[in-house]
Amino acid sequence: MNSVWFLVFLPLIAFLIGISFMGIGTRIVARIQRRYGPPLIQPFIDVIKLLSKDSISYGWVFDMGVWMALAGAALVVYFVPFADNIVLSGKADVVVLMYILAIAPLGMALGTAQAKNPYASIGISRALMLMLGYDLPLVMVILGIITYTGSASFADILSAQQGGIGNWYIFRLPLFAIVYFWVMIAEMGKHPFDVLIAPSEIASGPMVEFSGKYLGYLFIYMALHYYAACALFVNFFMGGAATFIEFYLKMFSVFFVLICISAVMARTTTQRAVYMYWTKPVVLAFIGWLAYLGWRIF
Amino acid sequence: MNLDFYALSIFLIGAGLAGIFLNRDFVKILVSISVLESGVNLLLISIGYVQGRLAPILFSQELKASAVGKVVDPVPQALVLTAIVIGLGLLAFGLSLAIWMAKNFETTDVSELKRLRG
Amino acid sequence: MMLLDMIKADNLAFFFSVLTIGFFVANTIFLIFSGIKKGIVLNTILSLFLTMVLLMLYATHNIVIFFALWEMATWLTYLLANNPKKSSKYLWASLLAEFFMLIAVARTVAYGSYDIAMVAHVDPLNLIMFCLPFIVKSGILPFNFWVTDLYTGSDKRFVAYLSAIIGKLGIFGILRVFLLSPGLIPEWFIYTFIYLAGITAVWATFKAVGSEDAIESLSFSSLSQVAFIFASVLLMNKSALIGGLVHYLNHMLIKMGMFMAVVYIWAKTGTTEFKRLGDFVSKMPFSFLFFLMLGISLAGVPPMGGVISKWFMYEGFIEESKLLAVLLFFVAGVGSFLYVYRLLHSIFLGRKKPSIGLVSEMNILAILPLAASALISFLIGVYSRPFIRFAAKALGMDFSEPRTDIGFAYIGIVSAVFGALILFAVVLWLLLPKHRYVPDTEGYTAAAYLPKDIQHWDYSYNFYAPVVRLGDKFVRLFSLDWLARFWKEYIAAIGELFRGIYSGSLKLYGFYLMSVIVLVLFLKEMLK
Amino acid sequence: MEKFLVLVFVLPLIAGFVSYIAGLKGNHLSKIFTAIVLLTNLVLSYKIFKYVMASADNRIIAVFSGWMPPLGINFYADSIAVIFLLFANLLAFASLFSAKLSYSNRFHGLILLLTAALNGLILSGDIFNIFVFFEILCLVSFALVAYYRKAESIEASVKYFVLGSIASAMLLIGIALIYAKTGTLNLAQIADMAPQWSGLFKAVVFGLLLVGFGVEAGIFPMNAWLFDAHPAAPYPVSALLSGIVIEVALYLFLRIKSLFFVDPLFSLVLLLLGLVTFAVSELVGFYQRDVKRLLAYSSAGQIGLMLMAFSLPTKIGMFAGLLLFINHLLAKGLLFISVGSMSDRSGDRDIDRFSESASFVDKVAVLAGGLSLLGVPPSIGFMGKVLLFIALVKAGFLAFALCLIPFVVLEALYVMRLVGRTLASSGDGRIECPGQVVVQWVFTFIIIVLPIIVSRMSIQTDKLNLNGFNKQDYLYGMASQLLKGDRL
Repeated sequence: MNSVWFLVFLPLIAFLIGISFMGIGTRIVARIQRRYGPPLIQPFIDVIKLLSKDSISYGWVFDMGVWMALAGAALVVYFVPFADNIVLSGKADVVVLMYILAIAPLGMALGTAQAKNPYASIGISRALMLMLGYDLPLVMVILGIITYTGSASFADILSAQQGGIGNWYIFRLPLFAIVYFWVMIAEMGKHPFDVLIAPSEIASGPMVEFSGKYLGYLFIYMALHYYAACALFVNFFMGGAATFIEFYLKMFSVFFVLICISAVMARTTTQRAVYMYWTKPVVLAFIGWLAYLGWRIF
Repeated sequence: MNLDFYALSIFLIGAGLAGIFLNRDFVKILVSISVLESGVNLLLISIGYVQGRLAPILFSQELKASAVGKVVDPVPQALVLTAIVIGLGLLAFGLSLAIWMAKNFETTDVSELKRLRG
Repeated sequence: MMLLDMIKADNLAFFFSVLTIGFFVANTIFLIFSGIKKGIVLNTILSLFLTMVLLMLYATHNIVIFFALWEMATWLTYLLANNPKKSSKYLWASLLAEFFMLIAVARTVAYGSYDIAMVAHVDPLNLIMFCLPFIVKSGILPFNFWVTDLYTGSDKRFVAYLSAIIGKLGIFGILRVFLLSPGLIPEWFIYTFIYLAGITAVWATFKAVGSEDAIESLSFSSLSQVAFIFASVLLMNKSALIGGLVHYLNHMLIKMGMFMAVVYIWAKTGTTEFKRLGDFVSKMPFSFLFFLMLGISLAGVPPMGGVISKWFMYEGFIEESKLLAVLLFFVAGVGSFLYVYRLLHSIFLGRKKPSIGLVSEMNILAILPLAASALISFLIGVYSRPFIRFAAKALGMDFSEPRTDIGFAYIGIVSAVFGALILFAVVLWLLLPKHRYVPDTEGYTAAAYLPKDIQHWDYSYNFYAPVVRLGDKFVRLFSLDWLARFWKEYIAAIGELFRGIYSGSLKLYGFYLMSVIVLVLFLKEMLK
Repeated sequence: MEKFLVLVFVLPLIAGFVSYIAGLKGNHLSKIFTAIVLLTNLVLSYKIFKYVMASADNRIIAVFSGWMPPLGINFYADSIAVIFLLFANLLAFASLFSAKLSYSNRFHGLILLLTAALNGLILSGDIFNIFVFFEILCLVSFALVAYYRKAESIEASVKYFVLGSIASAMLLIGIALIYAKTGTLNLAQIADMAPQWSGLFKAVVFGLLLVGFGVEAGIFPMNAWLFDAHPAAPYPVSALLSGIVIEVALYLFLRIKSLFFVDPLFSLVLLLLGLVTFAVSELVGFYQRDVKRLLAYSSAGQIGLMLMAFSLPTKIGMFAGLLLFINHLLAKGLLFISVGSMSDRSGDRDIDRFSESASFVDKVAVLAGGLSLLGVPPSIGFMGKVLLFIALVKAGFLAFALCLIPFVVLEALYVMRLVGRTLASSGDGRIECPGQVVVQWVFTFIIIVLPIIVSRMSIQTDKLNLNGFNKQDYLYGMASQLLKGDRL
């Protein structure tokens, strides 16, 4: 599993997993709404179609933004443990990962800025505000986990959860798991918090000016982002996975629960979303801090 | 004997001070200032006064031989001379102030001077 | 000459002196060649004088000279800002603090020594009085009321110097005193000011996010970074200290570069308001590139240097397990994304506004300092070992000591992998079907007819309205305007009371005379 | 050299009347004559300063008409008196030189008499002699304040006159009591007999002398006239009044106090009075719209500081007081001359409009004056401030030092408001009187150069070994070691 060739194709595998989640996800949502939904491989077809079409660009910053988006998303994949392969992610540090996660959105934001379309700018400002909102509970959870396991590297977090279901953090630190799951919905931009794309209000937000291969790049970015979010949850709370299939099933279970929740929710405004993220999950995480870490946090 | 002089000078000083604070008219204040000064001068003189001695006039007949033991203490007398002259100077200036005050304010009532405050 | 060997004698002084000299040279080069004509000579002379004062300040160990130089620096800052109305709050706040420092100096002299190390030996309260000006100068919470006025009101040529060096004098002060008196610092002092610095950082970030002016936004961002460095220096933990110093260097480079670009734009267009600027990238591509690199470094995104220093500081806080404090700084860090993007979007990338005249790229010599700061910051991100050794030497620690050197080498790998991936993305982009560049009027209009005055069709005013609305109560509470108003009325009332003493009536004055004599007679009783 | 001491007093006294008469025809003659006299006076005092500093025991005693001290009157000049003498004559010459040509011969005559009185007061060693010169000083200041004969100056002069005459009466009573007790008028002899006085007698005499000198020195309850008189007087006079007249009165009182009343309780009372003076005048000064009145309040404030510094029994307190005095004289003289002439030119003394016609030299002068007045580091004011705080803390009065802080900041604010308005003004800057420009440039030069001289001479801060002092050389010889290079 951890040969050099595997390392080169890791982003491709992650992309395929991500695309498969998107395909299955759309079908699940359709099924919930009592319709059949598009074929499973529809997103894959979309990406291939987009990459092969002509496109228009607004300047070198527009291009650079898209490159950064793709490279940033791929970079995250390298540093999240894939099944039992933690070649690069072994020494990975969770605090640094927090900042690597920020490269891709920043790239996309730069690209949309040069697109000069007000819808795009509104979309990006909403995305950044939402990020400010959900980062508070996310950081509390990650700090909690780091202090609980005593070290910030993935290797220790994974080894602390080995030995049976009982050892998984989802059971030892349930509060953190709930808060992290709550944050994941916004992180992936799924329904209750998809304010940044918001098709009805701002014409698919940042994506509005992208076409052809630029939109293709962003689709790849979305797919990699889906993969990364689910993989992080699995590594943090479900003790990672020995084999590829076990890893895929665990990730899909997380994705499935998330899709079901987001399919039935209506979109909130940005201000209410940020307000909600600053109050309810923060209180939960703080109780988690007190419960699991005691007085050390002050 | 000196005690009643002291008492008189303290009385005069008191009268002078009271005059300054109670009067509203500037000229009356000037008068009470000179009363105050005379009180102080009297105090100064009475310090040097010795019962039954002569005034310290150097070339008078009685003191031709020697004035030791026969004359009152001359130093305060000298001081009083200068003090009176100074009092005169002050009074002259005060009166010119009163004139100018009358010219500018049409009144010499001190309580009218309220413009400069704070 | 004498000054040079004085600076070399002390590692800490060497670190700060090199940085200050470097900054001054770069800033002066920019100011001279950036075409800002009026008032340059006086500004340069005064800032040269200020730099000399700072160099001596870094080198001295004598408290009386330290106090003299510190007050001279305050007064020079007041003069350089040359906006008496706006910098009066700064003046009286730092003077108030400096007089407490003077009392601490006097007590140490009475104690019998002139050395800074002895300040803490007199008693802990003496140390706190000595450190009060450092807290005021850094703008930590109880003293952050002067920051808004001074930064926005000060002379545009001086604002870079102000935020890069003068705003951070407090950090040097704390380092100088704390490193010389280990173990004598009261615990409660460190705790209170770490949390106050945290709240200041979040408050400053909200102010920066909500501001409509580039200079104001940059100033508040530097206040939040300074608060972060201040807390990490206060923590006295090894990696936090190293992180603090490297971030001092990083922040100086970032603010120097960004302020240069913004001041250049102000010199050309006369305004720094977001809603009246836009689309400078077409005319100033290179300065945008460097500005972008510095912005990324400020936000702490990996390829650039910002992440190294922030990571060390976080590491320090996590080691000391002060989670609540580091949470505040994390929020401030994420907030930096918002105002960095706002700066990039509203100044360089938005739509061109009619009010902007003919603006050309900075001439080669003016852009040199900007390029230098961007490249150095990039170097810190990619290969940071020499910078960390430089900071460690300044603190008198050998480099290998910090437990976490595994972590930071790993960040170098991150940059390398990221470079490779960017290369792959570019190659793929070239191979894919061709794309053509279109002017901005061809944009997608959701089928609506394009308005004639296209340039007004841009979203760059009240950019983060929801978050600003949410944080409004918090920001207004901690900007202490209510305290300033109360204090002004209180002083006015006292003043009115005392003015009554000289009410102009002669009788009253006479009464005062007599009261003195009575007082003295009363004294006789006490004399017996 | 003794002859110079007498000459310094007698020359301006006679010249005063001569210049008045000379000026009856046209006042140019009297102005030139007065300038010459004051210049010679300045040169003489510089010679005396040089001589005293160089002499072994740092003092000269000039005896009048052959009578030895117990009986005759003597002029006594130790190193501190000589410093006061030098700077008094410097300020007198500077303010006259910067006076407008339109001032009449009355003005020149009075200025000369004022200088004579000042020199006499600084040098005299006989207590009644002090009273006589003090009276001359008061009378001449009343006349100078009332120079313009307008409503404002007359009102100020009346109040000053009444308070002044009460004070001089109190002073005379005090002197009478002292003479009754000791039988001599010579300061040194009285000092030797002072310790045997009873508590009551000491308190009464202290009270009388405090009121006597306090009114003229501007100590808190008695300085009400100061805030009306200084703005009402023409600017050279207000420069003189603020710069040297109140300081000489303070110096006299502290000289007598340090000789007769050595109990620590008296210095505590003075310390308190000084703090109250400083506090009240800064607080009220903060709200002044009238520029010259604002400067008057700042003068009263500095007097409070000097009173605190001089009343501390230690050597360093004495030196802090001296530095504060020199700094205040130069800075306040410069400020009053510049601000006074600007407000005369623009015709309005309100803080927003007074500096419409500020020329470049005015701006430089006000900036230099303001900064050195507030004690910005390189200036002497700064050294004075630091030494004052060190002296207060060393003498154990930490509470007083803490109380000082808010008021010093208040003063910094309102003085900088004044300086800021001047710098901000875009006046046309036509220069009315060339002499004034010369004076402003010379004073600014002195303000910049003097700190270097003083710091090199006596206060290497890291070698500041402050030890106690003994009464013998408290006032007589002390300042000389201090300024002749002994490290204090």
